[in-house]
Amino acid sequence: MSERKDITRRRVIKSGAAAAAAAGATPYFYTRAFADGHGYMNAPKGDSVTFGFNVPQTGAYADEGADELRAYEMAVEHINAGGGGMLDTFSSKELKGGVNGKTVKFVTGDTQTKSDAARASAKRMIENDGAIMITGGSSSGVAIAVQGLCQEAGVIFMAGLTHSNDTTGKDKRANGFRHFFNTEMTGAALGPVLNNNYGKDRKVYHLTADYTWGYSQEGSMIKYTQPYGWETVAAVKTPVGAGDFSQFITPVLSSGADTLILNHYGKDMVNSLTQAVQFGLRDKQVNGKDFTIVVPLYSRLMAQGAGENVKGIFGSTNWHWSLQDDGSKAFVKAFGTKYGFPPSQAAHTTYCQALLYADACQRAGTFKPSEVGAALEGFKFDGLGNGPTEYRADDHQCFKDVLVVKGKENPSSKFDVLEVVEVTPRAKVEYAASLLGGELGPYNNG
Amino acid sequence: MSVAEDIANEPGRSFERGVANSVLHIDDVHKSFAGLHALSDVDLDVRQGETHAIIGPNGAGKSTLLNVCVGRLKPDRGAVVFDGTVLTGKQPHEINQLGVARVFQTPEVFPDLTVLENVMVPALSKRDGHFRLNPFKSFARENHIRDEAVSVIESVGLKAQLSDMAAAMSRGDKRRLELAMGLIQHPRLLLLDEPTAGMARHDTNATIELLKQIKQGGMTKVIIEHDMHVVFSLADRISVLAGGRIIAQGKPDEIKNNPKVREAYLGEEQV
Amino acid sequence: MDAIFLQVLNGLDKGGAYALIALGLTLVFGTLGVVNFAHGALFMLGAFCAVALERMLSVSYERINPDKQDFLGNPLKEQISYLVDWLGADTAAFLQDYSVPLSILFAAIFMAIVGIVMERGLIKHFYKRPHADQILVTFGLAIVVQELVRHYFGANPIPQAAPDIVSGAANVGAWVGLGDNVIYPWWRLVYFLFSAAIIFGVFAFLQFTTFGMVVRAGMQDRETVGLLGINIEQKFTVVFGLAAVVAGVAGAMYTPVLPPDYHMGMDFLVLSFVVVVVGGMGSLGGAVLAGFLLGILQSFASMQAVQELIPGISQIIIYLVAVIVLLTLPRGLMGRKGVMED
Amino acid sequence: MEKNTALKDTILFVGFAAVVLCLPIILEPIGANYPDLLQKIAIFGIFAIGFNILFGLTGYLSFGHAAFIGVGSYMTLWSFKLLTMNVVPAIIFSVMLAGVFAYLIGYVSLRRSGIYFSILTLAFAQMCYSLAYSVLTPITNGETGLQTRAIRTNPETSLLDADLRVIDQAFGVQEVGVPTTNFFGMAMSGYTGFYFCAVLLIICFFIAQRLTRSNFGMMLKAIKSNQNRLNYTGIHTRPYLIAAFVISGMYAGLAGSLMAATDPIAGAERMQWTASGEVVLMTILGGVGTLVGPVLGAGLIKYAEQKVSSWNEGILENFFSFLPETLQHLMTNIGSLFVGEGWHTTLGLMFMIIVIFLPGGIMEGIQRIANIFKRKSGDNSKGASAPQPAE
Repeated sequence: MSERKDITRRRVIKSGAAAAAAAGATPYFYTRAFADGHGYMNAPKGDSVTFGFNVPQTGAYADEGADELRAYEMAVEHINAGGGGMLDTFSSKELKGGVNGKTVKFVTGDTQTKSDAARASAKRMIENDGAIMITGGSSSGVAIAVQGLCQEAGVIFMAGLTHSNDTTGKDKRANGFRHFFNTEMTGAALGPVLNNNYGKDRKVYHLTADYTWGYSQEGSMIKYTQPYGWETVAAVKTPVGAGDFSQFITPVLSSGADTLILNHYGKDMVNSLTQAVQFGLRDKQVNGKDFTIVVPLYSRLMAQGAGENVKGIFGSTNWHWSLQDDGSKAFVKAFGTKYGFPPSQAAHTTYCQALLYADACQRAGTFKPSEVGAALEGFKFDGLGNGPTEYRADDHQCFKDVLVVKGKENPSSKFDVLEVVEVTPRAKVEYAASLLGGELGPYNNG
Repeated sequence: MSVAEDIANEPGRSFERGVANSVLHIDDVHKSFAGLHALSDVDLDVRQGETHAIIGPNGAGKSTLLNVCVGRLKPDRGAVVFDGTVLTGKQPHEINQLGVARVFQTPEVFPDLTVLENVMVPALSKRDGHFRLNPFKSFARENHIRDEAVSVIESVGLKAQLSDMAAAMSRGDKRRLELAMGLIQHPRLLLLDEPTAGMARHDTNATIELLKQIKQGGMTKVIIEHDMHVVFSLADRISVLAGGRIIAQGKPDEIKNNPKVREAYLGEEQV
Repeated sequence: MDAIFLQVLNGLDKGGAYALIALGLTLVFGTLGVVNFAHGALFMLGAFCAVALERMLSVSYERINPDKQDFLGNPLKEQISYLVDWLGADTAAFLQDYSVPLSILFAAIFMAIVGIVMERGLIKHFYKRPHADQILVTFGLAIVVQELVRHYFGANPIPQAAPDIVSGAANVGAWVGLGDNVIYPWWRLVYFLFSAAIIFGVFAFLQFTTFGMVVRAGMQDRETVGLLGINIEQKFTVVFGLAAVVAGVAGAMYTPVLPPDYHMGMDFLVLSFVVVVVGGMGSLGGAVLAGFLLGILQSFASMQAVQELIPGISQIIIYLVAVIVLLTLPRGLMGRKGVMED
Repeated sequence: MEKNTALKDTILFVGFAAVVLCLPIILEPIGANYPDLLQKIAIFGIFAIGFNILFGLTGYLSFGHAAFIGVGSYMTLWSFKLLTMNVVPAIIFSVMLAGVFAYLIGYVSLRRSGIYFSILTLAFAQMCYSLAYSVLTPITNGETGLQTRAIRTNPETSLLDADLRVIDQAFGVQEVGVPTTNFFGMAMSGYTGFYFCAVLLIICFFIAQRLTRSNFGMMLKAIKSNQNRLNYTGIHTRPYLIAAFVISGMYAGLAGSLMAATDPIAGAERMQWTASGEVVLMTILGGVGTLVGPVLGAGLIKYAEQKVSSWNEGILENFFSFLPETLQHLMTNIGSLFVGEGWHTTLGLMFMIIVIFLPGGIMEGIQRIANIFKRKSGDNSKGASAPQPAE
């Protein structure tokens, strides 16, 4: 594992005469960014270090992006103060005000939930603002795109809300780390719970968002419900942002299915769920069973949008503010006091990522990506709201308990839409890193 | 097989290719709009080098006839033959490339181009014919064509406005520009649709003089005109259209004295 | 059979929405000659009229309830609606239940004002400008409007409930002699009837009033109407206002079907242009016809049997139809020559 | 007169080239002198110049040019994956393929004019986008986008997840991890990437300038002015229109290729109608039909997207720190409506203001300022800026 470290981008292609031309032609500008540092990209000078928060500020996920940004700002406050929020409950006690003796500053950018825009804004933060790491995002396509960029540029990427297997599967990169869970874990956690609640041998109709995450989620749900005799009647792809899903919902009525799994997220989830309920699906009886709907990945912010319709519907989530462990309570208190409402799972995962990164730098004693990465690899920690957690070295994915939730029947406030049904222990959702393929490759220090 | 050949080869029909030294031969052309006969049984020959005027009251079908000639309208029956080539069914640009140019009744210039450019464009199309793409052939270096365009513009009396935008010109000036655009192509047949409408008497006379000069160059012209002063100054022969039919044809003197023509024009125009 | 019947219903429902949006767009094209890229934003504003009314009906004050706790463990601040205090719980609940239908009135008034202000303040200066300028200025306006909405309402969709009485699904199958599986949401049936009524109303207005006559004449030949000395400017303002109102009420009524978010205008913009063009620029009948046609085709293309036959067809059907129609019928289904061809 | 035009053109060209090459210095005061933004300005400049050849000269408003960007990007990525990381073959293939696509789409769409043409191009581009996003995932890698990978070691791995690079392999290039794109060894990222794009921008500008001044360009202008008349003048306009469409499509293909060359990823969203709309806005904002305008428009919009969006409340508070605290908060609140997450508002307002007050775009503004200076220096004998009378 050690030989994949410390390889810089300058050892790229050597092709005969071309290399000679390159040696003469590489201009001054190109090397400037890291020539005067300590051998890595954007090595901090002076008494501050800059983090880059790359979140959707416009587009469909703007509200989640705004929540992520709030969490980041709070994380920076806590890191600089050396305490507060979950930093007090975090098992690692290295951070005592600043990181490696430097104050943390931050810059922000708008991903627009578009890969191109996200990469452009990440590049700006790296090239123009001297960001030492990039974190954030609210969709897998963007996360994978930015992760690839950070690998090329030689900075660490701490993924935000990204649920696709690929982020730490076939698209994993050495410089990228993910705290959030993925479709594989969702399937593994949901399968048994669905069986316990709805019984064996159901006929399932999948509506799947027509893009990578949708396929991945559909695959996991089929894989983990099959052992219980759940049979797929049909799996229909729906265009992203379809708005009106009625033409996809009506065939469900006559298909003989008794379960509808909506592999949708965000706006699509709100729309398809609202409309499915309107079509009276939940009041129906098919094959002598009550018709049920499942939403594999919940977002509380979005579930608020689906209003009444989420009641009693199962799904999974990375974290929920109603958890009663010390870490979660401390985080909700700090966030709620500052902003007046409880944090979302997006806010939670990004807060954790900022803290974990800062802590790893402190423990490594440097900001050099390869060494920070080594400090994160295999790092076991607790007190960040998810119980004992480990950053697996093989794929840079966090392994922790998964929450199975369902829509609350009697919410006490507009934030109180989900209730935790079961905490599926880590052991049950863990899989071999080789299952999802991909190569981490070497670290790039810029 | 092109539409033109299609029509020419229609079974049971043969086109007379016209009388001797006929340049434009209109053969039994019919055209109706929604049951209204705009043109019926129109037969017409225009001879080489002559100036042929088509006159008639409003709504007689003069403009329709011209539109059939240049390919804007397709006749229901019959054909137009130019110098042995059937024009019917050909595209407007093909007809122009054969040597038929048209001066429009309502000025159809290029409003966003200068006067000079307006005249150079037809000249270029005459010279180059089909599609050309050569980014290094600069328009500004077309000295030969520019010189010629300038002289034609001068001859229609627009020299002072050489680099003005056509959009900004008066209606009368636009008509003269139209004329220049037609003339620069040196067409074998020039179709003029009321070339002097909207001009002051003074300008009309200038135009008449200009057209007379061109006549010496041997260009065949068909002219549609309301202004009898213009008609009788220029025409070698005259055809009279009324109700979509040709009611008379002949030399100016014959037409002047034709009772049918007088009847058709009664209350319409002063002869 | 059941499936096909339901897809026809879906198509009619979608078609109703498409037709309502396209109607105003084509009316503005036809009479004012303006390409209005802000028309989608008007639809979105209408939808947010419903949200705003719902918010207004539940304006409340806080009362601390020491018995309960909020998420931070502090005493809960209960929200007490003013409406409940003033009108009693029953009336308040009734009004809140009917907030979406009530919002039609609110949207109609609000959108009429928006439409008139927009036309007087901005659009009228662009009648004679090139289409490109019209596109740029209305697109800019659409962005500003939607950002303002986002600033006040956030980016997430805000669902609106239909009144209880029409919130379930109707057993349509029983009415027409099909199986029990043929059920359809009441609100969607209401929406279809509503859109039919509005379309009928607009046509009647244009057909049977003097005002409508002038507008129709204007759509035929704008110059002539101007020459008639009719005060055409004032008429134009009313036409634009009418288009805004139609888009607005269409948006307000659509909220129970599609939870509104600030971006829905842009989502519908391209679609509505396709509908208008397929119908034929400036043709009211064409817009309605194309709206329903595309709605129904889109529904059928989404059926699994069709998708298996031609993968991806549900994604492109609208555009495919647009291409085929425009290549076979140069001016759309019912377009006239010379409109918007330069 | 002809010499005068030629001289003016030369001055314009040299000036343009000089400004482009000095952009890193010129843009320093506004904090825009970092490679990515500079590259984007150059790339979108190329896109806009090409778009202007179609829209500015012929008046045909295409709403589907983003499709060619996408085609160029995907082709470039496949060249990187299959052949070599050298950008030269990638660019050549991309421009050619974009040309083929443009010919096919143009051939069909140009059967109609006006808004019908716009909708046809929009429909084709949206179909490309939708298919690339979903059904064509085996070629495009769908939402995730196509990326370069390490050399394939296991023949069963999909080509989406591993590369062949036969040419590089044949030359025995040693690769560690995923290699970067290069131009005969010069990396395409950073400032070298910008200069590479800048040189291509200057070449593209030169070609566009020659085209505009050529007979061909004059015919295109005549088409815009009065296509019908041109038909009666003996010109078959269709080949001219198709040629203009294909040329501008190839410009777009080049821009797409450069996007992928400087940043090796290709995603479907580049083909969405909003991307086509963006170039329309750039062109109109800068000045339709002018040579420099589209590049200015491209730069302005990219600057807004990159920089204005990054001015968050912290930066605003710093900016207004000279004010008393209450006023500082007020100004920060007002300011945050327009920058940071509110940057779209600024963009929308900019469109409106420019089109209301400067119908000819930024170039008209520059012209007006120039006229004021001319007049001040005494050269007011001619009413050069007198408005043209309306029809």
